[in-house]
Amino acid sequence: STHTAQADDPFRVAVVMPSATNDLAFSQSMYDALLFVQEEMGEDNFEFVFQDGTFVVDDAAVALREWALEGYDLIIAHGSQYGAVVEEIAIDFPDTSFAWGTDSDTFGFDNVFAYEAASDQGGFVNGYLAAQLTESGVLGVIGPIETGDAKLYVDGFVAGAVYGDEDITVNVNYIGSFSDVALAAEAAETHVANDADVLTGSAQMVVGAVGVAIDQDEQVLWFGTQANQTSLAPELVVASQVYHWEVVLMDMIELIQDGTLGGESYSLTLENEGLTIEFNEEFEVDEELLDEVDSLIEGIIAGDIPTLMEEDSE
Amino acid sequence: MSDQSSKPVVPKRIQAVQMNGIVKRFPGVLAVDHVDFELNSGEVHALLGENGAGKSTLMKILYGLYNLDDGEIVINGNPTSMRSPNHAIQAGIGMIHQHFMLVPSLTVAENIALGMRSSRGMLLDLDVVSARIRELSELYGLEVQPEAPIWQLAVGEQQRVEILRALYREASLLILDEPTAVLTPQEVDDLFRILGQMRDDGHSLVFISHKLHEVLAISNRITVLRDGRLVDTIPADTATKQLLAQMMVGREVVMRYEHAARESGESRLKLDSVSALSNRGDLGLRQVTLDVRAGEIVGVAGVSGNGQHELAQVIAGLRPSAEGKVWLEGQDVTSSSPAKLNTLGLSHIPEERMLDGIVKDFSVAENLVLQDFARKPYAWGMFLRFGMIARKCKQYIREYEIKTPSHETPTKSLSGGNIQKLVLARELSRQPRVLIAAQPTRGVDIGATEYIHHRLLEARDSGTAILLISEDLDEILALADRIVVMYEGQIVGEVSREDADVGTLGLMMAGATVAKAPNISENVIK
Amino acid sequence: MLSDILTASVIASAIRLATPYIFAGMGETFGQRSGVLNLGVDGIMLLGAFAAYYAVLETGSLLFGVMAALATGMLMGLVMAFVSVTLQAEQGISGIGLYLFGLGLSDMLYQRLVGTPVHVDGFPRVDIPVLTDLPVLGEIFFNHNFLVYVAFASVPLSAFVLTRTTFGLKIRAVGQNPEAADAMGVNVARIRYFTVIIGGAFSGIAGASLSIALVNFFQGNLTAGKGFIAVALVYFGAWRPYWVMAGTLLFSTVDALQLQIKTLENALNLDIPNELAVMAPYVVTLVALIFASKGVEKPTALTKPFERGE
Amino acid sequence: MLSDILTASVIASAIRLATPYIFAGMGETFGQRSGVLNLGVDGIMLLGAFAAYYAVLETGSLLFGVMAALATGMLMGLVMAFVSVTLQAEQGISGIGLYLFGLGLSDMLYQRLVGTPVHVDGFPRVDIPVLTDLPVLGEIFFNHNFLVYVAFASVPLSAFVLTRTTFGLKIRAVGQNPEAADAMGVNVARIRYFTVIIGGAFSGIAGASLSIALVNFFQGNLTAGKGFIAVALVYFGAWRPYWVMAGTLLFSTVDALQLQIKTLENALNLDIPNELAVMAPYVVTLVALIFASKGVEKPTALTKPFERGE
Ligand SMILES: Nc1ncnc2c1ncn2[C@@H]1O[C@H](COP(=O)(O)OP(=O)(O)OP(=O)(O)O)[C@@H](O)[C@H]1O
Ligand SMILES: Nc1ncnc2c1ncn2[C@@H]1O[C@H](COP(=O)(O)OP(=O)(O)OP(=O)(O)O)[C@@H](O)[C@H]1O
Ligand SMILES: [Mg+2]
Ligand SMILES: [Mg+2]
Repeated sequence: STHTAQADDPFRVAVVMPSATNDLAFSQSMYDALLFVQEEMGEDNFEFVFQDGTFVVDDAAVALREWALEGYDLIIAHGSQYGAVVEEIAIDFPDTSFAWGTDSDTFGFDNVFAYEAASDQGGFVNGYLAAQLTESGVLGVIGPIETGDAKLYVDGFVAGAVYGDEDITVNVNYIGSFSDVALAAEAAETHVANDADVLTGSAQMVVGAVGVAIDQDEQVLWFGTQANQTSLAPELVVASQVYHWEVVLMDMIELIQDGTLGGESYSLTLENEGLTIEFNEEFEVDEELLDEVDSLIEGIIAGDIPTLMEEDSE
Repeated sequence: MSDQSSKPVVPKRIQAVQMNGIVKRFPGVLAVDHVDFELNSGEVHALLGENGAGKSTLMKILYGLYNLDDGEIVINGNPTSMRSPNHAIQAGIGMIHQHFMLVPSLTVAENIALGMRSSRGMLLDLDVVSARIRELSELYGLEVQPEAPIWQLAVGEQQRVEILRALYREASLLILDEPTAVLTPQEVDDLFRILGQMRDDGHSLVFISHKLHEVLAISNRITVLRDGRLVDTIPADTATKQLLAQMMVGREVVMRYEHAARESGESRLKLDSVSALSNRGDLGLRQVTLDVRAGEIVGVAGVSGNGQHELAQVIAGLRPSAEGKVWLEGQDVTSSSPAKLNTLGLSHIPEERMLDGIVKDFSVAENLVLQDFARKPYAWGMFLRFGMIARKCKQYIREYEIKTPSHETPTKSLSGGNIQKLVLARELSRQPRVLIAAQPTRGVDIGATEYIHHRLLEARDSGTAILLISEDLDEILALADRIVVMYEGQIVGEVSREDADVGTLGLMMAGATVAKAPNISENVIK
Repeated sequence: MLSDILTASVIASAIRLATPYIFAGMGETFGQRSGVLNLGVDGIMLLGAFAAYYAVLETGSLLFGVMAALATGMLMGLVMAFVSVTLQAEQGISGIGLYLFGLGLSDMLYQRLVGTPVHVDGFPRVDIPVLTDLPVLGEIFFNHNFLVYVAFASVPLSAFVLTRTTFGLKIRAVGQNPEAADAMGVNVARIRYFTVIIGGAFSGIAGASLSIALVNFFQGNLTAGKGFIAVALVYFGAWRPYWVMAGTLLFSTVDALQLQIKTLENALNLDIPNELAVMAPYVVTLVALIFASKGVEKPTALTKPFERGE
Repeated sequence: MLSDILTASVIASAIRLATPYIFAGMGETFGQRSGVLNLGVDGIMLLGAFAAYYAVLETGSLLFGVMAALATGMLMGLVMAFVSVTLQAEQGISGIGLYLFGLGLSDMLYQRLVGTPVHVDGFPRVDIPVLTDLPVLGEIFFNHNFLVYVAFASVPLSAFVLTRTTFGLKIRAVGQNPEAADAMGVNVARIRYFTVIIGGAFSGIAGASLSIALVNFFQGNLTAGKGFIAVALVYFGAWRPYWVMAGTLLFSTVDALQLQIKTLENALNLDIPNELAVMAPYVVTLVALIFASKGVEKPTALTKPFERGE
């Protein structure tokens, strides 16, 4: 197989992802983006293969190397845990373009793209909204492990909540696992027992927490991130921060087709519309509040409102 | 002893059993070859034969543990198939195995209730079972605590549980596979009394043993097997030890040995007031002082459980001594490791040879060098020399007449007697300075026994100092130059070969005064 | 300070978290007591969890959900029994095979038949007239879903069956000395089939207690290895139902405490170093280990296939 | 069609994937052959992986990395030996305790000392003058990092030690009948300490083969249960080094193939149902199971503590 893409060959992308493509979270956000791009470019011009559920890094390493040997045009390692692997393999295949995230480090290679999500921005908006909607004044957050975009989201959420109400209590709980649904459920129970009436969380194990929120007698609200989580709990979800990796993908594809294989580092932001806040249409929110959110987003885009608190950025 | 007022306990379910033309094959072995066997109610029928003759196999077929390849079993005139122990139990057959079939963690009552229908349906009725056990144990004089867990019981007690279980199940035919091999003489007396009572009640009994005097004492008829084939069935009152031995082995067996008096040499093994704890935590061995010289066999007589086991273990380095000193050729070896004792020239034929003597899954060759594989000529540095090991082993197999297909055969597929020979070959071929031989012929047929005795005498004649521990007084009398008697952990007396007679030894073994000396050496019921 | 942390809600939480372990642990206790180590518990839990979830999703009936989990569990138990008892395969290996099978199949079925997470209405919290309203005890003990009660009720039931019934006696005998049990007319293979199938049913319901009671969702590897921990807890509890339950509660209390500590850390400005929370379960495990595991009556025939001479 | 799938690169992949299993499996073989089941392998691997990673991160020296992994592994082996041989704790429980300990400690140390993933320069691929350039064989066999070669070299070495040396004979005797071995003058406890510590060293290096050779970074639970699979593979290979290796390669080939099949499926429009790919490892496991596990010579004293005079 040859590396040089003929004009009439389709653009071929291969992706490895840590969880299922329909997890309503991190992996789905990439999968949806790939489908979007395929729609956009047409099936004849864009092909992709993927391997999902690859949380084990060395399984991913094998897949990445295989794909590199097969001459894919762009190989994406969708997960911050894959960085070291990408760094190692990218050296061996200087003519292949790699992309990985979420991170900003291209290792100084000109065949590696990096992408991340400024998930603190959407987190900030969600946190602000949560502070307005809570009646108990207590919010609960369920995180997996304190790294990557999950940490950014959680930190942004806390900052936004405090920005909305200085006296608010935000209880944060990292359960130490991306997969333990039952523990996530129990963390939600713990939050509720400590009076939280608004919950949020990041990563694929949060379905457990959503389930608990649904089962409460008193209404408990939910804020989503990474993908639109409205379908999980149509009654409780207020809004979700949604990742639109297609913004990044389209740009990378263009660069690659023009001969630039990497070196660029991307970030999804509210500004470039890689991040959007999608409201649940079933859930009634005051017009007034929606206006506040709009101006909040403008402020964030303009850089007037910092989305991380001082101590967090240390 | 039996209480006449108790209700009769034996349903006469089995009047007669015939096993006709029984054949059983195992891979590579024709274990039972067209054997006919017959048993009537109210008789004790002994089964005799060398190790591996097929005794246990024949009886396991009757008990439904093995399916027969050919032949038929006829009970009370009806051909009956015994496809599992359940069928046998239903038919009224009980069996006490060579290795007891008890669950150690369960109590006596639980073991007896196991597999029985409960009077309360699905729920256990242990109180009912216990009450019945007490009744039965009174009736037969079988003392047993229904609530005691099996693992706490001594072997003799465990056997009583097995017998009680058969009685409980109202078995009218009871098979006993080498029931006396592990019993003390008193326990054997007890057992024979119970068996006699059972026979008188109309039970049929099959009795397997290697001890001819026992067989002669208890049975009505005797069947002898050799190499899986029936030799003959004869009435007990026409049989003699000599005749039986000849039928079993197929040749004449001489149980008399050349025992040339011999000057004993220097002191090899010395014990000075040695005491040691038993497993129970009491002093199983108390203040034993002993001296074994080059070229002599010192026999240790005594009823089992009187410290012989501890004595052997302390000397072999397998049990720490609580006080006193052990000397090997003048060197203090008190509480030395078995490894060190090995290098100093001590050999040990352990009592529980399947447990302590061999590694069952190892080949014959590996077991033959188990002690010396790390030394010349079997090893070269840390590397094993397989050629040399094979050569040596073939030599031992030949010399000691170990029946095995090859030196690479897994040891577990050898018969008990041959495993014993293997251990003997290993220990004697090292030309040990001192040999501890504990029950060297227990469970071994008479042919092999004769052979082992010759070997021990040979070793003695070549200068080895031998401590022979045995419960078999005949064995001690045949081999030992001097005899010490143990009772309750102590040495209570010593006699020389010339002065020894069964009567005095028996008295000393009982630790009793002359006046109330019981007759220990003859396990005879009238 | 401890009372700040060890609140009623923590204990309630521990009880909920213990539920799947208790179900799986009781089932595994039966199997191991009879001499069969089933390492496939986690795989059976996953299939049971999916079966229950899917049944409830399709029919809306919790009864069907429970029945689906039981049936699936028993079927998997039958497979394990066949492989380990009849084929006499090495139990460690067959268990792992079963686990991988359950892991793969449950995920595949989920992807095929459902795809994206949908919430089901699982077992609701039961309100027990007077008891639920009791001040503290109400929250701790009488505010759970139905399966939580079933799980805890299964403990004395299991203990009773094992110690007081003829079936239990046979199980223990078969696990300790199958030769002896066989010689006494006990059908060793049949008893082991029973216990392993019972174990499967328990594992299936353990899965259901996650998917249609605790989280009311399904996703691939929902159990996250809980089945393996249940097996460890059976060792830990030395094959005795009450001890297994005690060990499980110890374990789940530490988990619940950790959640509580992490939650309250910044809120109450508690001064608990995070390491303490992280290390707590291991320290507890090790200490309990030293106290618990010596002198235990292990089923001596565990993992040993039984075959009569011929 | 098979040749489309079973390409040189798949085989090379399988060899790389097999590396940690082979290390851990050889170590576990030593322990089990002597009668000690160490279920803590995965925990030791994690600590070894972290130690190696951290040493390389701090010093830049691969030698220090390997030494750190070995030392950590041996230390953990010593702990396991102490608990299971000297304290005679139930091996199943102590192993799980060790696993949880290693899992928690490695993650905590990583969070404390490193925090976010940093790449280290691990073992590079070795270029062997002529061999690496061989057409197909070069890619398959002579294009790996140093530790891959060490792992495969350890197989004949382990087999040799177990069958041809006096130490090996002692190990086997101790695993089969510790009473007899003791009576024959073998120091049972010492042999078991040796094997468990050797096993620890192997597990440590197994972890290092992940963190400083295969992926070159660390994260919590990096091993993802590989240690447990290694234990299963030891059973699978019936305690014989070559068989363990063969089982491992079978397993890792299926893994590598699965990656390949999924990729080819959409790329080449091959008509392989996804289910086939998903189920392949289980089918292989089950089939191999039926062939491999009957009539195996298991160390009969496995999991049994030994105490003289009982
Ligand atoms: N389960 C078995 N599998 C294979 N061979 C067996 C089995 N049981 C017995 N054998 C073989 O059958 C033959 C007869 O054995 P059996 O146990 O009946 O002898 P025995 O007369 O009871 O001897 P002993 O006096 O030593 O108890 C022997 O060669 C033995 O090796
Ligand atoms: N492991 C043990 N723990 C506690 N008590 C034991 C243990 N083993 C044996 N015993 C006690 O010791 C007594 C004797 O047991 P043992 O079987 O050693 O008898 P023995 O008289 O030495 O028999 P033998 O003649 O076979 O040597 C038993 O009745 C039991 O109460
Ligand atoms: Mg016999
Ligand atoms: Mg004794």
